[in-house]
Amino acid sequence: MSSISNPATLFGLCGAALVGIGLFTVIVHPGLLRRIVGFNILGAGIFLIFGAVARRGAGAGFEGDPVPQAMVITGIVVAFSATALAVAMLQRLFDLTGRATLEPPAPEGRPGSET
Amino acid sequence: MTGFVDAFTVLAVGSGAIFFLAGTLGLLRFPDTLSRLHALSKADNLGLGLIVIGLLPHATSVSAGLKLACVWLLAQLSAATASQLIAGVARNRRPRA
Amino acid sequence: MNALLDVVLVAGLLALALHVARARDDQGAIVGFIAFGFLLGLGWVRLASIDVALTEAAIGGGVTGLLLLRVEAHTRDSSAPDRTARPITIAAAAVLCIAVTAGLAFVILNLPSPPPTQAPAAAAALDATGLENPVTAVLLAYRALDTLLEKVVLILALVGVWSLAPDHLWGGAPELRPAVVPEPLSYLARVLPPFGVLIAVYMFWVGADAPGGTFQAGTILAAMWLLVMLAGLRAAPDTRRVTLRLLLIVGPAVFLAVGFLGFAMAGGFLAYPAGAAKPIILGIEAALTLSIAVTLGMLVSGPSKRAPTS
Amino acid sequence: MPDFLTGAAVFILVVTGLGLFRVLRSQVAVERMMAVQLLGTGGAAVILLLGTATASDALTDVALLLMLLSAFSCAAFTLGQSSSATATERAEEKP
Amino acid sequence: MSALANAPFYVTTSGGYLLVLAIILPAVAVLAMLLVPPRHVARIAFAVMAAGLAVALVIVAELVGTGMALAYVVGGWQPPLGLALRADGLSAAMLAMTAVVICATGLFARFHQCLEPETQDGRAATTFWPLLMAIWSALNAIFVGEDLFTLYVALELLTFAAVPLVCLDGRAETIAAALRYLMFALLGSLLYLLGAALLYGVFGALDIHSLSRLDGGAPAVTVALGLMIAGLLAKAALFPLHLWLPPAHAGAPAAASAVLSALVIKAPVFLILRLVLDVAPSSAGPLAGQIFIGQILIGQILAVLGASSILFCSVMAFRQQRLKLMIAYSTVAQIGYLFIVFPLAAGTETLPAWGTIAWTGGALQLVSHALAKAAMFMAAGAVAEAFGHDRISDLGGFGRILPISALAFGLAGLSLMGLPPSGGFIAKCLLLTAAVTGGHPWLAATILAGGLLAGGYVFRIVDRALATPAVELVARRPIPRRLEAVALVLALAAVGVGFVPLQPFGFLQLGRPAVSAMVAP
Repeated sequence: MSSISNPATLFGLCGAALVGIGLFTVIVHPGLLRRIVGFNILGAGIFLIFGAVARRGAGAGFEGDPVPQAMVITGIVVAFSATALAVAMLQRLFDLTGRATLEPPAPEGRPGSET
Repeated sequence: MTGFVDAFTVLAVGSGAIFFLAGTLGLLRFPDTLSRLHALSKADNLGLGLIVIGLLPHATSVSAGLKLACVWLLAQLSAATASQLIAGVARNRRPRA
Repeated sequence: MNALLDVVLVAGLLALALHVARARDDQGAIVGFIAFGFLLGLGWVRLASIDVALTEAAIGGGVTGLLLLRVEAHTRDSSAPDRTARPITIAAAAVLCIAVTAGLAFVILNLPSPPPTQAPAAAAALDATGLENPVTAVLLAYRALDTLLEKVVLILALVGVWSLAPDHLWGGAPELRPAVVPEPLSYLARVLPPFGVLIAVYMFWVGADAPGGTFQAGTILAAMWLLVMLAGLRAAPDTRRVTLRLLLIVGPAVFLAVGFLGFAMAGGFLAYPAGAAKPIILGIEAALTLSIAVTLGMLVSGPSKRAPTS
Repeated sequence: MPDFLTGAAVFILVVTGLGLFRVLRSQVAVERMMAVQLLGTGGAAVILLLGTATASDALTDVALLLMLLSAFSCAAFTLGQSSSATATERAEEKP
Repeated sequence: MSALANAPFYVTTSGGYLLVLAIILPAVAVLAMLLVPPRHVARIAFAVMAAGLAVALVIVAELVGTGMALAYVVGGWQPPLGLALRADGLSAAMLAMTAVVICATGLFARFHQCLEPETQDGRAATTFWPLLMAIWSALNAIFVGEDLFTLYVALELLTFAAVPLVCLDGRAETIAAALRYLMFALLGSLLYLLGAALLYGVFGALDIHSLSRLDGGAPAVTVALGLMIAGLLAKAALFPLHLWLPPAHAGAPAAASAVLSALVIKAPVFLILRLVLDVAPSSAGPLAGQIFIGQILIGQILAVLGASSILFCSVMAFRQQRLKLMIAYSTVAQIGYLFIVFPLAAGTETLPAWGTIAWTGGALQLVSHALAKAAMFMAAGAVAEAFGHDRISDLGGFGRILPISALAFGLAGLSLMGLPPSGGFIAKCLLLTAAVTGGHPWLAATILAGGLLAGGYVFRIVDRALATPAVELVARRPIPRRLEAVALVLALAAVGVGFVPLQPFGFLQLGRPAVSAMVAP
């Protein structure tokens, strides 16, 4: 059991909490834009866990294990690409339909639903 | 000598921190958007400037000192344009709101 | 004192994340997210990962913010009312998320001690690369294949974004400039880029031996280019222009070419000849910086909005 | 000395955080963008203090980057504002 | 640790560079396609397809010739610091299958594009090629990658190539379907990455060989593997995470649907297989004899989900009104078979997983479904192209106008139903035998019921094809024979897989510790 006052552990736990918050936003929020932001929070939490692991691995004159640090940089790039693609698709969906959610348009005039 | 330098740093950084506090207080207390903006950008920039001045004697090399100065210069530039931009939007919005 | 700083930072991060999750409107959430990105940069400083701090500040606080704010402004008047999830769904999701967080916390608190690490291996191999920044060595030597694939990912995302243009506009230019450019913005777009380019070149140059490197430099260049396009000082280029396409692929192409040359000169794909590793890596980085800048800039600009000029 | 500098950093961080929450909770959209300006300046100050406290030069680069991008984000935000404002104006003029 | 410090596990073998080529050639094609004018893009694709197919076949030949796995240490940096690529029998089979399906899809797409010369250099036609090449590169990287982080990057590459393919036609419905797909896929990759972070924290390494040899930290490994597998399940569209798949696969252009349903969906399944067999501490680990309880539990859960997929989605497929939606639901059902392999192939002390007949059955199901499903989607594409719609009720008698497509559909259907002669028959027969002898009667019942349901939905279409409609069906435009022929060739290949002998297949065990060696304590 490592001490919580250790910065690596503290930020690792922060990462765990961010993963939870991000996941909740992604699952529950109806707006697509907010979900995309939620993915970014979720990603930030994962990267912080990588960061905690890297910080713990300090040694050989380095203040952290460089391998997970490099992975985080690659991960940030990939997450940004994902955000850009999602945003472009959202914008196109809005241009075509005028909505920014994945819910089908309001259930007006669906046969049989009136009764 | 070190004692003098340290005292200078403590003084400058301390008063810089006070300016940051003042900026936030202004933000919390002032009634309207424009005066809040004013309080924020003026006070925070002064605070940053004082901190940079306080840290300059501790710079390990000329280039490090130069970078410190650059940070402050950029802060000036960004604060000036950003507050103008925000103020511009705030003015446009006011009749509507 | 340091522990207090960490606690304040973590509290701020969590509060901002909750604000993002619960804010009523998207704009508030996005501004909260940009602030979150800045604060996260501070967190990475505390984790002694300056390379990541630079990347996070540039991407999370900068370019992602612009991307999200643009689409928020564009879709602000979306017609469909936001239907909130049913309480049972919310409760189930909450239980799930708390369980995940608890599981993660359990693992993090019980990570093995002494921690396993590749730091000694990375340090031992550093001499062969001639670099002094171990993160750059991981990215461009030890695990160069990952980096190469990641560059293909970036380009592919751009292909995907471009494919969303309407048929008749495909190959044309995206549009960033608003109908009215406020005066301070065009002032900023004239004054800031020289600073930015200088900082980017510096960031690239120190990257071999100190924190910084190709991705951070490329992101700054992209931000400056975007600023110029936003202020309307330069129009965005047609997406089918050959110069643009060349700039896009020059980085990955040089990377690949060096990889294949490794077969002939160093006995394997992506192997560097002994003694010449550092200049070769710097060459790859220079090309990559350009390509990253152009790719990120075009990714944020989005699909084409104007018909191609011919 | 390092302890004093770190303490100053904590103080500025807390003060900035307070301001941040006031701004983020604001109903006026424009005021929210001050958050970025606020955190840009405050964050740069904190990083500079930490950099001197731990004698690591590279932190100045982070501060530089933070300032550069806070100006950039601010521009992006106001742009979203004005473009949507003009868009609605145009929509009102049409009929 | 001392065992690790000895001779490195990954040594570049003679044909190892072929693995690099398999990943890099399609990536080179993506870059080249960005540079050349639209009319040359397809030519680059065909050149690379020929080269890539040759590389895949040479890899298989090399493997058969040497009887050993191919490996390549990239840049000479030994894992776990560096990266390695490795192809054993299963990987090589996947590489070959991928190359065949990609090449067939390329031909089909080209013939299809030739139908409308005016849009041939347009947005959708031109964008299709780099996306196809990127899918190929990503799949090959997933099949031969040995580092969990490389696999993450490859998974994301696959996502970013597959999602734009779904909405290539630019209609609002397909963009909504693609966005939903993107959401599930991103969630899946992030959960996978999260698990990888935990594994690195526990072991300080991410290459599969190091992970398989290290033991301890079992609870942490369970959390990590649980997250990774959950994420991959979302990508693999296993029930109940399948909701995104039918609209996405049915809405995509025919050639894209073929690739998505046949290949893209297999990548996460393949990774789950590797995680469960190679990373989860098991009988093959240092604690020989103690079968890890988590592995059995994971296997049982996966099997229950797989069985639910088979039953629920087969019924859904039967109830669909549109041909492409029916085929898409059938994909979810057929993927279910791959998950009931896990408890059936659970190895014992004397017989490792890859020596079981269920292992061979699962691999054959993977390959034969890929071939059959690609053939089905292409046949459906030809039908939709000919009549301008794919409403099943209005397709009465389409077999008279498109006999080749109807034949391809029927032959591919044999594989889905598990009737001889077909690859699906051998696969399901092996799985059924494994279920009966292994004491899993409920799985045996599921396999049989799934076959009957598949028979129901396939015969419904075949019946339509042969029906005599009241109103004569008229083709909107003539469909060239070569377009239909591609589907038929793939369907025949799916039938051809049925002629492998009914026993554990030696090729699939190449590169794995020999069965007899495992008996030693």
